[in-house]
Amino acid sequence: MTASTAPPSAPLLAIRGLSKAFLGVQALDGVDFTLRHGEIHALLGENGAGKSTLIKTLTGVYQRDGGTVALEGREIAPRGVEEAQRLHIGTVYQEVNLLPNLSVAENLFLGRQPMRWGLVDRGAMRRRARAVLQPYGLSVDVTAPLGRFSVATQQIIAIARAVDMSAKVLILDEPTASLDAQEVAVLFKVMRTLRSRGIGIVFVTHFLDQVYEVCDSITVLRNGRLVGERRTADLPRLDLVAMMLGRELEAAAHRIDLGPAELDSRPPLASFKGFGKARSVEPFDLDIRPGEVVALAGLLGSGRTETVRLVFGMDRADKGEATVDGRPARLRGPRDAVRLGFGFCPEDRKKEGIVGELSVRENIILALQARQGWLKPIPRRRQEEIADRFIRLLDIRTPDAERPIQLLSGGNQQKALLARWLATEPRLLILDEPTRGIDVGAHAEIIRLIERLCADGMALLVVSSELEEIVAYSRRVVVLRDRRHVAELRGGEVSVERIVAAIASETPNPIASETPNIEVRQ
Amino acid sequence: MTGALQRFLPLVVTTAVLVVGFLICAAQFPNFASWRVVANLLTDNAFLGITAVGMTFVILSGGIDLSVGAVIGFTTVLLAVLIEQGGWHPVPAFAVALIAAGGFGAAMGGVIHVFQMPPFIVTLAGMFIARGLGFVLTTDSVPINHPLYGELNDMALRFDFGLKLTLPALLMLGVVVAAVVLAHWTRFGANLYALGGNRQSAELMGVPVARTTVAVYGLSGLLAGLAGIVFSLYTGAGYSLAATGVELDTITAVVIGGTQLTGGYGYVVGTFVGVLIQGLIQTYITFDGSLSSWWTKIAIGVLLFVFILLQKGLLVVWAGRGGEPAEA
Amino acid sequence: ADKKLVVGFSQIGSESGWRAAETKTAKAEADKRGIDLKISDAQQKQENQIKAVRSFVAQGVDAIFIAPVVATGWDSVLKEAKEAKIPVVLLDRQIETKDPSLYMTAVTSDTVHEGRVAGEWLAKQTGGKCAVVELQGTVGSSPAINRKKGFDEIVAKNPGMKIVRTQSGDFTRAKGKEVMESFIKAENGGKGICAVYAHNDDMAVGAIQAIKEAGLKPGKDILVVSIDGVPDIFKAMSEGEANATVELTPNMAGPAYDALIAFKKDGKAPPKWIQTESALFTPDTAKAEYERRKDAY
Amino acid sequence: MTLSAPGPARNLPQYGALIAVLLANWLLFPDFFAIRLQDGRLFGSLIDVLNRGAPVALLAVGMTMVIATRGVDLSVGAVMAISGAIAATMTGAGWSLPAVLAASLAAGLLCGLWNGVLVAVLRIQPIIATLILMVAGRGIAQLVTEGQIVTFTSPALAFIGSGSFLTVPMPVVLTIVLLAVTALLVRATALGLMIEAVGINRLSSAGAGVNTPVVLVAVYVWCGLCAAVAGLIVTADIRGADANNAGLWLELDAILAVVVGGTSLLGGRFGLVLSVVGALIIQSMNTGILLSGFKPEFNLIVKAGVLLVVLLLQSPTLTLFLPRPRGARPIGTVKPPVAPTSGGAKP
Ligand SMILES: Nc1ncnc2c1ncn2[C@@H]1O[C@H](COP(=O)(O)OP(=O)(O)OP(=O)(O)O)[C@@H](O)[C@H]1O
Ligand SMILES: Nc1ncnc2c1ncn2[C@@H]1O[C@H](COP(=O)(O)OP(=O)(O)OP(=O)(O)O)[C@@H](O)[C@H]1O
Ligand SMILES: [Mg+2]
Ligand SMILES: [Mg+2]
Repeated sequence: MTASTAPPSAPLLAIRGLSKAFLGVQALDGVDFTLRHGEIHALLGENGAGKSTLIKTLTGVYQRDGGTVALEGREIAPRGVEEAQRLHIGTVYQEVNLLPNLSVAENLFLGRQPMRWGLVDRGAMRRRARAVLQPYGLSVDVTAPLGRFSVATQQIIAIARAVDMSAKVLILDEPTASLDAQEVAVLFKVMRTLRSRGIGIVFVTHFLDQVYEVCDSITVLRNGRLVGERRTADLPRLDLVAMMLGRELEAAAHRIDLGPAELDSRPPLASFKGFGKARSVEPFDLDIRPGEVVALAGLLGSGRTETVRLVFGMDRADKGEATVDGRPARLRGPRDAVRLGFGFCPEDRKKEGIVGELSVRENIILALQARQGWLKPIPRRRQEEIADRFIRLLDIRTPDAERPIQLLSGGNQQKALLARWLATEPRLLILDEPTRGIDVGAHAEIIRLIERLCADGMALLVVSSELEEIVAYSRRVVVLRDRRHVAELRGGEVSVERIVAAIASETPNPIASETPNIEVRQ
Repeated sequence: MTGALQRFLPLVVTTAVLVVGFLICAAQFPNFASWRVVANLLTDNAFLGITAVGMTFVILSGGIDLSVGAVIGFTTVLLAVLIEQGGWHPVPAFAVALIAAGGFGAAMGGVIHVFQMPPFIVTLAGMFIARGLGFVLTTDSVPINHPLYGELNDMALRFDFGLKLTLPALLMLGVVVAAVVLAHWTRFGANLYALGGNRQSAELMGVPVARTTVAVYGLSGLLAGLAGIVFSLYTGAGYSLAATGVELDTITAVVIGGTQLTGGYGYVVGTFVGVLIQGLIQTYITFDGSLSSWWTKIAIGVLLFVFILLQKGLLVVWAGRGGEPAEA
Repeated sequence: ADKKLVVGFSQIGSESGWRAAETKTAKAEADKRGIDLKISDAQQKQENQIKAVRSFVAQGVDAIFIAPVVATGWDSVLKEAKEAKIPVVLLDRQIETKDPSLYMTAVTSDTVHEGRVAGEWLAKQTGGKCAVVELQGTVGSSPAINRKKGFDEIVAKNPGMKIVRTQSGDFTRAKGKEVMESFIKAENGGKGICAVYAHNDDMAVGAIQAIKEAGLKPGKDILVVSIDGVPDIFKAMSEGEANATVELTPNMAGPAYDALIAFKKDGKAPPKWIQTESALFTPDTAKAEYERRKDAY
Repeated sequence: MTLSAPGPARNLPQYGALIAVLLANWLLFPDFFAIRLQDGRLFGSLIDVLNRGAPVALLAVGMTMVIATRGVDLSVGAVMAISGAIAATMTGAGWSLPAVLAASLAAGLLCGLWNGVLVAVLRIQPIIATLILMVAGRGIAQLVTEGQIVTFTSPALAFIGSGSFLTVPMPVVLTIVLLAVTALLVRATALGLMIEAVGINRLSSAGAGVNTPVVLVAVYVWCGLCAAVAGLIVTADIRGADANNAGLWLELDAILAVVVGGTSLLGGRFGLVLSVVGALIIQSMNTGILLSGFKPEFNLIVKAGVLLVVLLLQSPTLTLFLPRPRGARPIGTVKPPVAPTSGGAKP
């Protein structure tokens, strides 16, 4: 099933001894990596292991400190993305790096627009854009600005762009982080087609299932060093995890088993009646009790994110009412929510989560400080204590707490955000795609942490595309479709099959048409 | 609402504001609703419009260019010195002026990119330098008496119904049309929007950041130079203090025209309308003629405020809710 | 014609007290004669003045007054006014043009002459021996250029006179004071300075304060001569802190109206230049002059 | 970047530039550092630098925080004119000094509030929001003075401009006091952190519960107050309110001072003291030009040249070539090199 073209003697891509250091961090230390024609090659490692750095150094975003890269036997040293693209290397970087202000079509063809008579042929560009997106089952209005679409849609568009450009090498850095099962399946189909054409694919992910589903070989990094390269078939899962972590994974967390009766008897912490917003989510009822984990499941664009944004006051509901502790609550903005003891890790961490240039410490204490008000500053010593505690607790990989958070790897930023809210000891924590980009080790730890907190009475509202994850820790699942809450599964009913069934009923072609919404999130 | 209409909404709103403003003026003053006033609006604001087009590009790319007014002033002086004192023919003088202005802009773009310095500061220094060079050439105001100037000034396109488009007005219209094409039908235009949308992402998508930055400031300089030529035609003189404060006027026009100062969103046509709105405010005040210096300033401020509110208000009404891209 | 005359006046701005007084007087004189005066304030920009003139033409006024911010660049817009048969009067500054028929008359003083008057007074006062520091107006502005030119002529004639330092004080008090402070320091604590010549009174008033704060006596240790004749300089003179000023009358519009009315009545063209007086004032009359002026401003 | 480099080392470019400009002045004018006592007040070119630099330094203090929130306040010059006009007119009308000061400062606060509301509530882009007051404010100031230079003789008000406290000129004293109060206000509370957070990412900050509108309004109000104090100083200094010229174009100087001081125009980390140092660099340059005896035609070119050199020394690109303590904060770039320039910029 691999390469149909005659395999040339040299590997497609040969990286030898690649090194890259940042201020105080050796992000890559003499790493070797080999990509063959017609191969899907997983690049794995913990958060901060250096995967993204490898990719950026390879494609000329960063200038390397040492080492060589050969493409089909010829040495290359691209000095920028543009040059890498000319060498037929297409890349999807970790954070979706598209331009929200340009239309979908413009994003797809930026720098290589179809031309006619010296001018951009916009008609042809639109037609070709639709064609490029077609294999992904995405029929969006290609003239609408990209920023109007959800993160997932943007990610698919980024993938489509890279695929369309990479005649030789395709690099995907955590492309599946916010995709759901169906979309992942579509992506894999595309990847397999490319592989059969002899294209080499580098694939970074934290989902081991996906690795075993499509990858031919695996390279593992740890702390900027190469741990080893294996054929997927020769590497059992447990060994892979051990390779990544440098230790055995502790026994999987087991779910808390509070009987439904016990939980239901508790008075709800927060309850929402007829809560909704025009053009956003249909009015819904939702009760959240202390100690329970409520999950929202649904397809891309089904309104999960909108629901949790309403609950946190990020968007203002125009219908219905909220009650907290039995008293009517005002939810006119995140500040109200924070005062009520809510916390919220948003889906788009770069845009709405981190405060990039502030240090890890400041990012962690920000919400706590905001709740206390500006007049009561948290003493520096205490800030450091809090930061250090969570850095240890969540295993945030950073040289020290004073490092600007934007210099951390993606997964570690996510952990710092989680720390921001945990530091406020919230009563209700809302997580939108919480484990996005988090490695297996940390994933397990976070789930353990969440369960401990729930045992202490914290309630959790989670949006996740990982149905297994949902099933693993939630006792109640609300299923959304077309921005409507359509079903609720409780206790024993919670299973992947039931969720899928609820999502799928009456939905002919789930991701076929995501229409851009008029609304713009502020 | 369809996507297209929604995207052009700011533009539609701005134009509506212009039309409503014109109707109000016409209702208030006799002689206002005349082709002469319309022609004046175009001719008098030609240099501003041309400069503002360049500024629109710079702002779209996420930058700003404070040097344009000074470049206009310098260009007029350079032309006057070359033609009157150096005995040059205006045409080669125009060429030299355009090259100098464009080169100056490109140099600023180079500094901005290579040294990663904020455009605000680099172009502010550019403004000092351009004014300073003007002073060094001559502090006097120098009349330009070349016959070609007279001929160019008499050139105009006359329409039967009474509209007379002078050369400056035609130049401005031409620049606007060319700019629309440049912005929306060339790769350079797309790169500009990309750069303004998010510099980092643009770079990761392979946009040639260096080249685009240098080119956009070069273009702005070039257009400021062209505006300088128009200005020197308009006044028939060179003067180192000419066009002071034009940078703020152009920025205002660009923003009234619906372009975001943060870059990435906006239209050249909007800027053109913005320039006309500003011209309309001035014409209104002149027609009224009763305002003292200070009331003039207050009135300009208040009208600016009203226009901006009107724009925001209409956007909210028509789009249902703030149709602007979220600021971040 | 019985219809009220409508005059459009393109004023430079209100950058100084003198300018505001000119506008005020223009209005008062218009009211006296029953003229409808439309004023457009150009905020110190020529392009705004040109726009205003073109608007006046579009409006169809009976006459246009211009206080030109700069001497050049008026030909084409004046041609339009001429085509529309609207007479133009220049106030307080002349323009440079090849075609004097473009305007009817100019009511101005002679700014080069003002510089000369100030220089002559100083030469006489010091017996032609004096180290002068000069506070220039805004670089490139025509009064600054001309007032410097006139003064320089006199300096050139007196070998004992020398301009030891010259800098721009932008016609403002604050800058006048700042520049004078540094002059005093640069010239040996002010001991090397015999007189200060300021292109306008405002800068002179600023300079006087700087001299006082340096522990010197303005008007005695350092002579102060300036141009314009605004009330504050008369006050300073009456207190012995300034020595001379050359008046520039703010009533430029009055003579212009008269010429215009005469022209409208019987088509009599006025002379091309109605020159206002550039009278020199010294401390003897300062008190009375101050009282006379303080309300006109 | 804000790695924990030791304070002074991080600020090397600013202090270095200040010292270099002062030394250059000294070379041009040997008596530059000479200071004597004159009427119980320090007197000398160096004192002039501090004294004349005070208004811009004050503006820079307020402007720093506005810029830290990713805004800019173009109206400060006009606010100076308003506060000065009110002070001079009221003093002329016989009001007592406390009433005059209260009214002027209140005017400044009000102007700041207006700007803040436009930016934070109506969400108008700061440049344009404050441009409105920049234009109209000067008109308001002239309305108060009716276009005249309103002079006064009250020694009490004049004291603010030319008096002294322990031989130090009052403008300098006021600047130091306001700088200290401001520093205390932002650094002894959590306000500084919130200002930076809002400037870097308004959405994230709001999401973390920061009261972004209040933070924004607060910085504009404070900036208005600083401008009002600066306006009082220049009015008191010349014993008159020159509504048309007071503070004219000083907003550009203030912005320049902030940027020279190393605060990025794209918001985020700010340094109050460094902004004041920036203001002093600019003023030393101006004073140097005045002392040098160059023709005024060259003022602008000299100024631009010196500025470019000062800024280039801080450029992140040049720091790659120059030995520099680790973590020194380059001005100008805004973001740390998450995605450093590819292409030609690299050595
Ligand atoms: N621009 C930068 N400046 C400084 N340090 C950086 C920069 N980019 C990455 N690092 C550091 O380099 C190390 C490797 O980061 P990298 O982003 O490559 O990790 P990763 O393997 O992609 O992790 P994740 O799975 O979380 O995405 C981390 O310690 C990170 O903090
Ligand atoms: N920033 C945005 N501005 C406007 N509309 C948006 C934005 N983000 C998402 N939408 C739209 O809102 C609708 C609901 O999206 P939402 O993000 O709530 O879905 P979701 O179920 O959370 O799915 P996802 O997995 O994509 O997050 C979608 O149609 C989407 O296109
Ligand atoms: Mg990564
Ligand atoms: Mg979502």
